[in-house]
Amino acid sequence: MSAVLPKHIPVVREASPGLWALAWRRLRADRVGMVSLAVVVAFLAMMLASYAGLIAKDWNKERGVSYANPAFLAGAENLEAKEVTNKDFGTQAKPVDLSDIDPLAPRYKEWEERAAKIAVTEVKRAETLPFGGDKWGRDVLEKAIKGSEVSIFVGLTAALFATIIGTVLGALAGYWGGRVNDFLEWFYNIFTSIPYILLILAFAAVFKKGLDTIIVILALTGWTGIYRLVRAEYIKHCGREYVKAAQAIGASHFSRMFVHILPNASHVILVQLSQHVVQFIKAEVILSFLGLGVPVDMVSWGTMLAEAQNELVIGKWWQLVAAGASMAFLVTAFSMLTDSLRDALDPKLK
Amino acid sequence: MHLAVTLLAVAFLAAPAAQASAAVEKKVLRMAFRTAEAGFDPQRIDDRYSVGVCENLFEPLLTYDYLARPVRLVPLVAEAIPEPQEGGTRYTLRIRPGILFADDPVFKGAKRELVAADVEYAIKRFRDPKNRSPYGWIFEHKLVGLDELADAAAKSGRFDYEAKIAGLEVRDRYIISFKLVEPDYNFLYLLAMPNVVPVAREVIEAYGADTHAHPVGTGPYVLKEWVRRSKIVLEKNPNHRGYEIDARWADPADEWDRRALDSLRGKRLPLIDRVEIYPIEDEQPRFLAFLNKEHDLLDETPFSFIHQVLPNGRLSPGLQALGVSAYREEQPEFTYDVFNMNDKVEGRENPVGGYTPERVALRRAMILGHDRDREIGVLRKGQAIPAQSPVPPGVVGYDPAFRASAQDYDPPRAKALLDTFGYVDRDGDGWREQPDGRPLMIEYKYNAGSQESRQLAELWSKSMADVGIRLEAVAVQFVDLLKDKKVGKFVVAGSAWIADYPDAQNFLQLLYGPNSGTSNEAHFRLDAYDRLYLRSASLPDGPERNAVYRELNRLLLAWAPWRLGVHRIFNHLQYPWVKGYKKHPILYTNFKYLDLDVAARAAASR
Amino acid sequence: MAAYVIRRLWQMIPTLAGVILLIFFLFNWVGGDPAQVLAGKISNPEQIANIRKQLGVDQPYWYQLWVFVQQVFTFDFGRSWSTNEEVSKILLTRVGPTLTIMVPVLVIETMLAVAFAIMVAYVRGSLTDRTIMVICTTAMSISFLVYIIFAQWLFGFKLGWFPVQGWSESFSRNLLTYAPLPVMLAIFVGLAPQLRLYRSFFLEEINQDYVRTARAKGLPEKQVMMKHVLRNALIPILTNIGIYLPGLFVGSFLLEVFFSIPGLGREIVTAVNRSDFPVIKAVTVYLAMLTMFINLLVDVMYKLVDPRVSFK
Amino acid sequence: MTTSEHLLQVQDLRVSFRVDKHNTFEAVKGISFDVPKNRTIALVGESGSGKSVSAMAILGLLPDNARIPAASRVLYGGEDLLKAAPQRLQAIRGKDISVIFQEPMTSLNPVFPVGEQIGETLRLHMGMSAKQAATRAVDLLAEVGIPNPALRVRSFPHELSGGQQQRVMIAMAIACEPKLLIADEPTTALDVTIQKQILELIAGLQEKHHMSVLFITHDLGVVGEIANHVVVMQNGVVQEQATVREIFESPQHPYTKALLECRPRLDRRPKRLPVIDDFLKGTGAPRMEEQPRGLKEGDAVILEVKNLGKTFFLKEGLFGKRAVPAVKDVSFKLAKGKTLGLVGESGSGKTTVGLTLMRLHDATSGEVLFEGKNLLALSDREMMAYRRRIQIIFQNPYASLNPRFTIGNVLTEPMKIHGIGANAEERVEMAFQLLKRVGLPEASYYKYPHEFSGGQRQRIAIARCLTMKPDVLICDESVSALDVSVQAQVLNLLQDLQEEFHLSYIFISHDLAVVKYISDQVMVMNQGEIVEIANSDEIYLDPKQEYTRKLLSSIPKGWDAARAA
Repeated sequence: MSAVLPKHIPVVREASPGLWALAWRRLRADRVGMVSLAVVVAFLAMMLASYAGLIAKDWNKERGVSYANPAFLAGAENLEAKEVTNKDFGTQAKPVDLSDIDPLAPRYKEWEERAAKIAVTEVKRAETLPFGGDKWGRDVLEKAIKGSEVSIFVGLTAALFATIIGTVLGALAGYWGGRVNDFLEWFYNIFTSIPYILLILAFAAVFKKGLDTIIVILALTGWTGIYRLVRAEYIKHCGREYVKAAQAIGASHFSRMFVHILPNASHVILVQLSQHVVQFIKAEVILSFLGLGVPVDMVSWGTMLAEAQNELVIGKWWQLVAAGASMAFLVTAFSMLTDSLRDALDPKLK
Repeated sequence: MHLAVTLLAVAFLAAPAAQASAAVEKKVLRMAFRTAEAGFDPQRIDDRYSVGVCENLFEPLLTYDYLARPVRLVPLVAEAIPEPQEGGTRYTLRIRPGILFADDPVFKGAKRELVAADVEYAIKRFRDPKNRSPYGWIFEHKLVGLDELADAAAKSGRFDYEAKIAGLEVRDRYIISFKLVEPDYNFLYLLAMPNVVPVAREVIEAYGADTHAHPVGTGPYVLKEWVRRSKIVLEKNPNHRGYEIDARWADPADEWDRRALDSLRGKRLPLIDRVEIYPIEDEQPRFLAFLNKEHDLLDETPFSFIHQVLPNGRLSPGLQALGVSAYREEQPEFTYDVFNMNDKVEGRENPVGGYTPERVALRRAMILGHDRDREIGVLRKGQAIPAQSPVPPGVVGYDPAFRASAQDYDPPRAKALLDTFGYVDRDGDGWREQPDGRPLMIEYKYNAGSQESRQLAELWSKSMADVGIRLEAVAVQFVDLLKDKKVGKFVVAGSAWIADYPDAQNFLQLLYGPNSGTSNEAHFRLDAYDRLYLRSASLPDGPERNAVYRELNRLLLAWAPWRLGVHRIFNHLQYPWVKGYKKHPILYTNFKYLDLDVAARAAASR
Repeated sequence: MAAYVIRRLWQMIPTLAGVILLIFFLFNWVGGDPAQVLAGKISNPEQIANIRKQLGVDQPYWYQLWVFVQQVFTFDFGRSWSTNEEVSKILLTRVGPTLTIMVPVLVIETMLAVAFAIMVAYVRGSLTDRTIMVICTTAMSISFLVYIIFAQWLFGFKLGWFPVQGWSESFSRNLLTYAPLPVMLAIFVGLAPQLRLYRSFFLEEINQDYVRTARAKGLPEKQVMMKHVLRNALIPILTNIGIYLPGLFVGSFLLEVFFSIPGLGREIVTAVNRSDFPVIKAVTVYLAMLTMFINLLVDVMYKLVDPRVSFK
Repeated sequence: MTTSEHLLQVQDLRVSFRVDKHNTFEAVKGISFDVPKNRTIALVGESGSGKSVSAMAILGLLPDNARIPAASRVLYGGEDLLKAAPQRLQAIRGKDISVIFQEPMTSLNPVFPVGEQIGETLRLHMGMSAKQAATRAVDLLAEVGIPNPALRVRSFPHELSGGQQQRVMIAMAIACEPKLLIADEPTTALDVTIQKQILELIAGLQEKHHMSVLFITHDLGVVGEIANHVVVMQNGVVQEQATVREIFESPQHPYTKALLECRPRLDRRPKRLPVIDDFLKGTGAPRMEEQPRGLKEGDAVILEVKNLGKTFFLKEGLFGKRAVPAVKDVSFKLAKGKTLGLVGESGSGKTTVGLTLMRLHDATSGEVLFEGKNLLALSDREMMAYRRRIQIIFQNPYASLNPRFTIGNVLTEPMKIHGIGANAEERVEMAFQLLKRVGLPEASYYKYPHEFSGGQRQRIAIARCLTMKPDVLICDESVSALDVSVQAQVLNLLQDLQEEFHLSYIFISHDLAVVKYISDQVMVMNQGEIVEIANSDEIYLDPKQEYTRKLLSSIPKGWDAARAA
């Protein structure tokens, strides 16, 4: 049997579905799953569109009066819109003259001339906005869209990192066992013996504030569950005969860990990933409430809810509803998709 | 099985099953604090709320009259207001004999009379390094011999309370005389501060580290119960001699004064038997607790709910029907943003620091570009007045004729100023660069834990974007913010100051050069300012000193180490069964002057 | 059994050491400087240095770590840096209110979740099952924050069924007056995920062979579910409660903040915000120890529900 | 037999399962058979024949997605059980008709003592008090032959051995003196010696209690020992039903014939086993010459194992570890081109020997000499060169192939690792060749393991080994999980390959017939130690050791006219 043999390349290549293809087929048959998937994809598309600046680009523009009414409540009285600035306070007095001590005095003239040329444009603020306005008169609908960008981004990246940490550590512990396992279990025990919320707070207290920090905190505290499952998965698969067979044919440790076992544990990892996205989107809200979150020139569902905290009492429910409902909608869809994924990906159900 | 687990958990449960004593016909006042207290050792605290509680537990030598406006010093445990002697460097007071401390096991059943030595002891405590007194600074460089004593204690680790110093002279059982290092005509204000109060040395020493929980004073109330950060209960001090309302300084034209006098005149104060205070930091529950009549008072109505309470500036019909009244108070405080005046911040160039015309221009332009109107209109719901100088109305040295147009919101002038000094957008990215072409990026630090701080930061960010300046708001933990401001690790940051005593000096010292790194967070150092400040400190109240104050304020405006914010207006709400209410600008609480119509409350709650 | 318990206790030592290291690393290395908070609104560098000295934060790290370790083993974390209260006293007084809320939550929630779960597991696949699952998923998707804000406004204020917030010194009054609304909220939020989880436990058991045996014996469905399936499903449920128990002591700080409950959760948030290291360290170390003991307790209790477990 | 003598009549039973919204799978396609009174009737078939489904349908114990059309009937005393109300069925289950299952371990509730589980039936159907039931449970345990029954009633299932668990199941089943006992593969999971005891127990109880037994099994050998009447099923239909004598002596249906002939027999060793196709095509069993087996003097030794030991450690007590020796001091030689059979019951250490000698486990002691080199002493790198030369085929065809790999990947991976084949094309070419060689279509190259049956997967596993051109092949229970018809094909393939490539086999199995058939030499293991090694014919004809004799006597003998008479 050597190279002299005529080249004999494949006969008919029948379409042969792999497990992923089969999983996709099963998912396709699941109506709830498909609807959820559509919703999730729609949200992702919305997020990308907003990121690309196609929609909600001007979310930060103050289009309306403070707490502008939603369009369907056009007539309602809006006390908040009347901005009392007390601007006239002290105007009876003559402005104090600084020219004798002012380091800028030499250029007063130039300054005044330039100032005179700059036109003052008065913006007309709308009384109503499609779904109402926030404190600054920004459209809450646009805010909710723009907020999805940060919330989903935080959820996705943090979940991705947590999954990577959990998967790598879990794979190491489950595959190698022994000392490696002992060490990683020790590490795991440390993280799990501190109640989760305390752990988050402890991390949050010491890190600088910002979007990246939220992601880091969530990833650093959220990997434990994934680690545990992946480890169990690896222990299970290490005992499986196909892995023994791979060892028997001389496949390297790396190959066994990542080429052989990883794809077979991937359904577990994928389901965990999607579960953690949901969990982290919810966690972002809490962290934002504690002020540990998103920078001021960005908006997330969490910051919206934190703002909306006092708005219900003054009758301005729309920001609470806009952020709460968008989040609930996405998270519900995502959770249902996770359930469907779990069913579809589970090779047992074949 | 799970049942067993829970049973076990129930067994763990520490159930304080003590039944509340039935408060039959007792006058119990309930209210909330918006911030948690720290403790009640008067020399070891500085927050308004803890100090506010101490106002009721202890008595300073002097105090402020309840009704007089502008505020007026009156003697409390001292017999009279002393006159300055020796050119404003000596003040001698005599304590009224027969004033008793509240009972405490430390006294072993004996009645303990207040004496001059207790005052001496308390003031020394401010400088004992062990106490870490946050108000130690008020007696720094103040009393002859005290600084030396403190320095010695810092070295030896033990404060020598026995040592006699010339600055604190106990002449006999009741007479104490203070000798100042240099003239200070505001010194008596210190003696009226609610934490400059005599304490009994044996009590302090007996309780050691626990003095916060065992405040024993001569005040009209005693601390009955204290669940930290959640409940403070005061009850009448049976040893207290009682007060009477002083009608002399009341303004007969003032509705509040009239009502207070009507309900309090001729009665032996205090009238409230028990005060329950609940620190509630979140606005919604604090507000709703008042609306639900769970509380009798609402101190400082949160700005968010102002339009619910005072739509169009008048009390809402709903609250009116309940008989609620709103007390509008311009507090002697102001908010401001600090520019770091140092050239470098953490080793990097500080774009807003320095005294060159460009940097002055940048700061001034930022001030002009900051939309203070919206700060007041949107964030403060109109419950603030734009500050023209750091000195709030109602404080001695306040000048109503001082009008600072340099602090007004004026974007065209801001842009023009930036253009004039070369802060223009050179690379076309929409943001202005520095005059030498380097990028301009300003960092604003704010308190991560406060929604209000976040909104102020948001406003900064928006306002600066409008004039083309890129500003990045950075959230930091409250603790870190304090530290960063002190050591100059910031570019721009927000601050606020409330009067310790009603004199402009208390505000203007914040820019005094030698105070850099302590109260002078801007690290502002201007010789002209420092010279004028020292001069003002040695002058008694009068036109001459006011002229100096005016000059100080002008320098502040010209060099712009601060953006002046606002003087906030607070609205305090009371149900009609709370009688005798009036808010004092310096003193935080007024329980001892209140009365409660228990029957009316019972009727309303039904 | 005794050997097992001793071995487990022995194994806690490295974990505890790890917790100590982690906490120490976080707070002494990465964390902020508490001296500034304590210094008040005006203070000069000398005063700060003085405070740092008193707190011991000027000592070398190894020394501070040593002090920390000593504190752990003497159970004496000294006093809170911000309030000067004894840390142990803080913890003791705060744990009561937290448990007053969380114990009813745990009990009621577990009972409801088990009852509902066994019900929907029994009718698995039916419309009822699917409807309940969808409701659960949706209920889980709304932020806790929204629930609290809304419920406090609606039930506390608009309808006035419960006090908006508050706490008293009377246990019965707390339990009957102040606790119901937060407890209800916590149950409402916690029920959905528990229900889903327990349902999956029941479904897992329903597919086991022994259930077929029980049916083959002629047992009525009710007895199959309530005796055979329930008893076996209790094992994972117990594990789940074990995981949940340590959290009981932290409580829900959101509830505690909004309803002014002077519990441990709120205390922790405050301590973290004020960099009150003694409190945080104590809470963390004690809770970590407690967690380990609870885990041990749960494992020992396994023996009672699962005869297959042996203490090797 | 008249109708009245029929205890149970199954008429046109059809069962289908809903797979998803659009697809159903018909598992039973209209079968009919009768269960006479006081008789044992066996339902025989390979996996997927629908035998268990039919039995479960009788008592309504099918999963939720099963559907039975209205036309199907299961008559019990004139009553159609398929249409009975749930309460009625509950009354019948466990009382009139009871069941024992294949896996006694999982079929008993792990959290209740066995006495409680038996007593539950008694209380339910016999109206006994708890006390009465407990007493009766002890009697029942005694009856099914559990020693020390008074103590054992308080045991939990996991505290009992597999055989005892099955006895408990039987005790539970006969507790209410049922008229019919359905035994669903009750001995398949058990070792052969235990199997014998259980079969004897069931037979004894059947006689004693005058009940009928519906015995479901895949093993005709067992059927011969226990049944009076046999129903042969294949793919959901009944192919043949007759008395046991007729089935064994004059099978009518080719499938029945195939089942009887495919299984290796102790008394014959044809070069090639007949396979099912031989009968279905009507060609009948090919007459084949006998294959000579046995070791001859001077056969070259390829592998020598000396004093191999393997000990596992379990954590115990405070810091203690308990040593559990799995293999103790095992020595043997493997001759080139020959087969060494390794038999033993579960726990005998036979699989551990296989895994240890190819370093899939680390040995505790001993040497494995391959071409004079001690494999156990080589470094990983040095071992690499020998790795490919000793290969293994595992028991479970469903677990031994990576489900995410195409067959192409499965086959080319080892070649890549060992640098076999000059380039990718050549490897692909070789893969095709091997697929053909093991009798699979070339298109298999692109498929995934889940698209293949168990037998096909085992062929793929063999092909994978062959890619490395090994010298020694360890077959670890490689045919045990396969149906007899498939088993024959795989055994034939293994024999052919041995001849073609001069492979040496270590053939590990619990099935004595298969080992006898394929081995030159047989090594019997018990509790980690070698009991006996000898040429295969010798060992079967003349076992030297008591344990070997016991094993051999437990093999189901099939139909024995003498016994029937």
